Amino acid sequence: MSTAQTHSAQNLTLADCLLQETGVDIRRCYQCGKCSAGCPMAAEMDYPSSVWMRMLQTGRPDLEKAVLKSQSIWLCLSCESCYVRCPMEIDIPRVADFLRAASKRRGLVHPRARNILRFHTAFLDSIRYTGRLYEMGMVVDYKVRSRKWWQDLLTAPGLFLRGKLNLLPHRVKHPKAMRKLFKWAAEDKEARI
Amino acid sequence: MKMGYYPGCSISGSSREYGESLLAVLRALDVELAEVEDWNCCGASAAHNLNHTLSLALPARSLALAEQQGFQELLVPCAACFSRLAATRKALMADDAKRRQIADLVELPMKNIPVSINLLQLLQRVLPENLKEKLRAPFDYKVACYYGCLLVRPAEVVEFDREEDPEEMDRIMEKIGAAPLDWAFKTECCGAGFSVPRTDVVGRLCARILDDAVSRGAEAVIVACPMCHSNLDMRRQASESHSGKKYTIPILYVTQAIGLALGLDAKQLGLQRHIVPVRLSAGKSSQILENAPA
Amino acid sequence: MARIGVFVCHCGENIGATVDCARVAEACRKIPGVAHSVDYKYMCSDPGQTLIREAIAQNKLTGVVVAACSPRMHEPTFRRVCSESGLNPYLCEMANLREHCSWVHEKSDVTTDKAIDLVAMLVEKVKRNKPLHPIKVPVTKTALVLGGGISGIQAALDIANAGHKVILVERDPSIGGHMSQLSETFPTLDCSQCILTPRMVEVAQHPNITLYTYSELESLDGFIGNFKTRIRKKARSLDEKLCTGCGLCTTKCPNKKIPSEFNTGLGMRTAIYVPFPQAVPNKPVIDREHCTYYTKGRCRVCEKVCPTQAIRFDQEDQIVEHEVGAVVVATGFTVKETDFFPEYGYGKYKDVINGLQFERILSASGPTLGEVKRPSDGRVPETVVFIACAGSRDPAKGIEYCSKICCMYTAKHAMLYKHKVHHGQAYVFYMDIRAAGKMYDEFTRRAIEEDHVQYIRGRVSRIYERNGKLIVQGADTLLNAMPVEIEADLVVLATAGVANEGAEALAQKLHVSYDSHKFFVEAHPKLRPVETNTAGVFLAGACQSPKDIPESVGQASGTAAKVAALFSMDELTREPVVAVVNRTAPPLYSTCVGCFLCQSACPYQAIEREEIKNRNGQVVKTIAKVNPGLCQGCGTCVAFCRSKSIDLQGYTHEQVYAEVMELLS
Amino acid sequence: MEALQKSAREALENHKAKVIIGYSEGSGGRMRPIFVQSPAEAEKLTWNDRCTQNLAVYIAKPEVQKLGKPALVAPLPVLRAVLQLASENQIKEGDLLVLALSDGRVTELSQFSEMEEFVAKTPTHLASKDQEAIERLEKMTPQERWQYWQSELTRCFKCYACRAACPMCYCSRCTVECNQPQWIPVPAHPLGNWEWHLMRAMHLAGRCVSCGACGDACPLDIPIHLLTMKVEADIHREFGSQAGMKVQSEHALSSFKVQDKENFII
Repeated sequence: MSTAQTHSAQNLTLADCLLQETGVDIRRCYQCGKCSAGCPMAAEMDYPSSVWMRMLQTGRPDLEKAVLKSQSIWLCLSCESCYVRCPMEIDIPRVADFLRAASKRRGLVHPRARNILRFHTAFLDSIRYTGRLYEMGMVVDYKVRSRKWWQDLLTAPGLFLRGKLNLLPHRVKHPKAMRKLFKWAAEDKEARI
Repeated sequence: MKMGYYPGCSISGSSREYGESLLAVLRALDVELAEVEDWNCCGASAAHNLNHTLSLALPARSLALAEQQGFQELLVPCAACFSRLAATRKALMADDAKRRQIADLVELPMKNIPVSINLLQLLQRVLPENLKEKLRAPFDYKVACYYGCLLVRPAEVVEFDREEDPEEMDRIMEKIGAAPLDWAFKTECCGAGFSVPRTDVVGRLCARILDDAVSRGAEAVIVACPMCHSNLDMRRQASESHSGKKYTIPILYVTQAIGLALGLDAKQLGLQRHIVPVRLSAGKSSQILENAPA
Repeated sequence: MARIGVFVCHCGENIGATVDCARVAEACRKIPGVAHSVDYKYMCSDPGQTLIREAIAQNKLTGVVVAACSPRMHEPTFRRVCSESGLNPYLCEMANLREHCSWVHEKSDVTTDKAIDLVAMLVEKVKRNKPLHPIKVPVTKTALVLGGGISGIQAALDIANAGHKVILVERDPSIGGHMSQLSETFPTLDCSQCILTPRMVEVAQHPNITLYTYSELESLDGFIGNFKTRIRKKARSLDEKLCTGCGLCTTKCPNKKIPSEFNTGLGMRTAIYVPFPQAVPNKPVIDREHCTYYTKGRCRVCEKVCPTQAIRFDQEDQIVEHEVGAVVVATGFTVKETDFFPEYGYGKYKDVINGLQFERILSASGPTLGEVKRPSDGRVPETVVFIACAGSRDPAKGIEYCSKICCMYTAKHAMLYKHKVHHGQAYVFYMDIRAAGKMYDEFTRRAIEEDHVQYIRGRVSRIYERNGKLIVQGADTLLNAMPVEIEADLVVLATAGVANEGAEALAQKLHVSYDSHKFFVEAHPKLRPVETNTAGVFLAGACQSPKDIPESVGQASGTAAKVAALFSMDELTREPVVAVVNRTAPPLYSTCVGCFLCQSACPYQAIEREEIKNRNGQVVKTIAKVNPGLCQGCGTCVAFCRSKSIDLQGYTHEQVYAEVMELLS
Repeated sequence: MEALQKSAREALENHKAKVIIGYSEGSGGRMRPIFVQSPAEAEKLTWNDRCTQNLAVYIAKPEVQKLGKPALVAPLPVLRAVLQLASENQIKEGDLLVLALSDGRVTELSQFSEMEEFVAKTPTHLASKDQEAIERLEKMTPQERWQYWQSELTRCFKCYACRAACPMCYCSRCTVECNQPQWIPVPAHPLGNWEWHLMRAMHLAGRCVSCGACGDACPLDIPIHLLTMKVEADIHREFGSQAGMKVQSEHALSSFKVQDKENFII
């Protein structure tokens, strides 16, 4: 596979696109591993953050693809502990955001991460139409998407009895404005890489 | 003093006791809040996961509305919303072009974007020096103050307290007579947005947090974020099934603890809404707090 | 009328192959004022020099332009030729046809035209040159050495042994510096104090060395060969002549709970104290901040017990003045404290210590008498984690540089720990092992292979305490960044080596440059590593950047050689290319209006104030004056002077203007 | 106005000053400087918006110095000029009394420290028309700006009124009078005009107190004050320092600092 196919027309590596779109330069990474060391999710990751940093540094299409196909990028919780401790001040959560967008765009989402993606999608769809999160609707939507019918079925009545579940969504006054924002954001440059 | 208020979706839904206790306590402290009209969801934590521009656009609309409604400061009690709103303000102040684009889309000026502050910052300002004298029932328990991720980091966005081992909530707890513990998981992530899609992960992360708090003798974990609360409270079962231990330690919002110390009614503070019953040992402040699950 | 001689050199093929040298000589002959113009294959050769010599004599030349190579190499050659021929050497200039023309252009007519322009410019300049004479300054053959660590000691001894007087100033009560705090030294593992103390004693006894301990530099003025220094001798509260160093006072002092600086806070000392048993001089000082007599007005136990009545509570700081010809700055460095690391607990864990503290724990003279015990509870640590690059190579923490010594001392620490606690386990978290030095890499390999120290490649993210253990959270980057969690009893941070507190203020007193980390800056990173931009001030040891002992000692000897070379002359000769403030007839006296903006602009503090008095002795004007001893001829003041009242000799406004105008004409 | 006259009268009567340098009505609606030496004359002093000359220009003049210790009627720019002159060693503490004007009040200042305090709490922004003009120039492309100044400066006939009006132009020999070498050509041709005005701007860089007196003095209304004001604003932005604020000021452009970047030296 030539890099021309993998990347945008200018033969750029993923690291180049990342730098252009987000200003984050992963070439600064010197593999100290402090990010992975403090990551609450590192144990479950196929490639902890310092490893995918190195993979991206090589600029090799096969390794870039492996990163985009990895589960790791979806497991990042954006807790920012890596970023605040990174000696090179690399905004790693921002890199993860970028990689997720690229992974989704290219259809490389790891099978085990699809539920996470479905959840995010259900979440955004909920606010796309109502402006505010309609928790019940979102969860139902997520269940339809993930087919996880039984999960949380036992907690829901408890929540309801405690007055924690709204049965009807709250809508913002100008749903059109919301849709306009979504439409504009869909043209985000990052989403196109 | 009247301050802008951005409640966020959780407070309007699954975490309404946070909102209830917050309003009750601030009322008792003579702090008036005015909710931003027609605010919308900040998008956390789904938006930035999928589309960076959307993650700026969603909070930007609420900020623009707040600006139009004349607020210079916004109280944002949810740590996730706070982080998104603060990060958006920072990003848009640095990027004129993007700010103007969004301003055009929402048809609002966006010139002086209001500053977001979290609940601890507000309490830091409004809790009186002589609070101890005003307490009806000092909250004299050993507490583990849990800050979570987004309340204190990254420093360049939140500009508040220390990134590692923060102290402000501990100071507030001391003011209401509690004994904050020195513990190790103040800022370790609870799994935030994975509550629904990866409950197993949340169980593992929360178990670590609860374990450390309990082993150091904490009688309650104090939080200032609905995400933290729902993971530590609502997902208790997941934690227990991960560690094979039983945890009875209750999770209280910082406002609930203050409210109790000020002598406010437990119901008013929404204690009955918790999944893990709030039972605090007797004989200390001569108050037994108990709520039967409804 | 000027009679200029032009000598065009081919430099073999270097110039000749590209520039038509004959045409250059030919063209120059037509320039008004040129009396003689020739070209020759090698102007610097003997026949070439003879050519110039003869031309000066025959044509009665008033100036010479040699069109050849860069003046760097041969300007002295041709100036000497002129001088030997009776022409003032500063009436000779070089046009650089090689670097500025033939080497950077192709052969063509235009290249030759440019060569002609270059020569013509210099001809116009030389027409306006004035004879100049070298400046002579006397040399005071005494050196000031600041800092009594190993670098200062070495420099002082070397200079003193060369037969020159040395004044050694040390801030602390004893000389010895950080080296006296170390246990063993890498890569030989010989005892630090054993090799240092003889040197310390030698300093104290050397007839050429005057030692001021517990003293600080107050000021340094003047210039190379002619500095004036003032030194503050802080009050020891003791008559040093009477004190025999018996130590009775220090044992009887009731105030025993003061953290000892020498033991990095891990041990205690009294208010009247000698920092360590081998101190030089072995005379105590009273720490007035902690002494009960100074804080509360009573006690005076030391005074009562002193058998020689040496205690002087009312002693005051003394200022001593000296004239010195050179200064060696050897003020050393310090290491970051552990509270610099939020993720490692903001310094709140007693068992997270820095490397210097671990040295004291290992040292036989240390607070644990050489037994490895952890500070919190005195238990022998079973698991010790060493963390390299703690603060170094960390731009987020503001220190992007490598502290150089940590890899080696960490290997040493781990090794010594294993030697003392055989069943213990030592882990080293590292990023790279930088062990470039004689027997250095072998040393770190020994730690791994023979002493079984576990090296883990990765940085530690966090340390927290649980049940008396320190949980060290790291990752092994050689194993897919696998999380590594170690329950340690003691953690040693190899914290960054940084400039001393007060380095900036000292640099300003000394007029030497310092970098953004407050390390002093050498004059040239490769070719002048022990000199500073201020002539006569030299650098030794870790005040310039973190260094190990051999390197510091080598550099110290380097400064001593520089000082000895300087002191080998009775007078210094300096190029007369210095700035001069003009003088005019009264009532103006000078066009200088005395705004003194040149004074702040001068990097060398060479601008002074001069009062002009009339016949009655009244001051009529205050104008700027350039001290030719300090002036380096950089021309900054010339550029700043709005009224054009300062000129640089050899590069006057008139000369440079003429050169430019020639080019434009 | 009355307060000013009163302060001036008292200063003379109490021998705090020998001469008051101030403004009075001139002919044709123009203001002119006045040197009041007796209390009776103090009533001629006046103060209004037309007082644009910078009176600090007189204190270094020998003929004024002969009159004895002066008191200077000083709106903010004059006061800043005094402080800048002091920072350049042209005035000594106690040589001068200042009658500072602000908001219709008169404050008598004799110590430099008092003057610094006064200046520090007074806003120093430019007049709006100057600010707008600078912004207009900033918006131009370099070519347009070149054109603009070309057409403006070509008109100059080198009367040097700008130099005479400027309190910072106190050299006993100006560069234009230097003929060995002749830095600035004497005739008023376009190149020489450029050289003169560029040199003037460079010499005032970091020193201009932005009083605008040079522009006001120009008989051809060339807005040359914008050049120095713009440079001053840039220096304020880049280095944080402002001329005429402190006596012990770090002259932004003429202070050697070891931290200065030397990356142009290999």
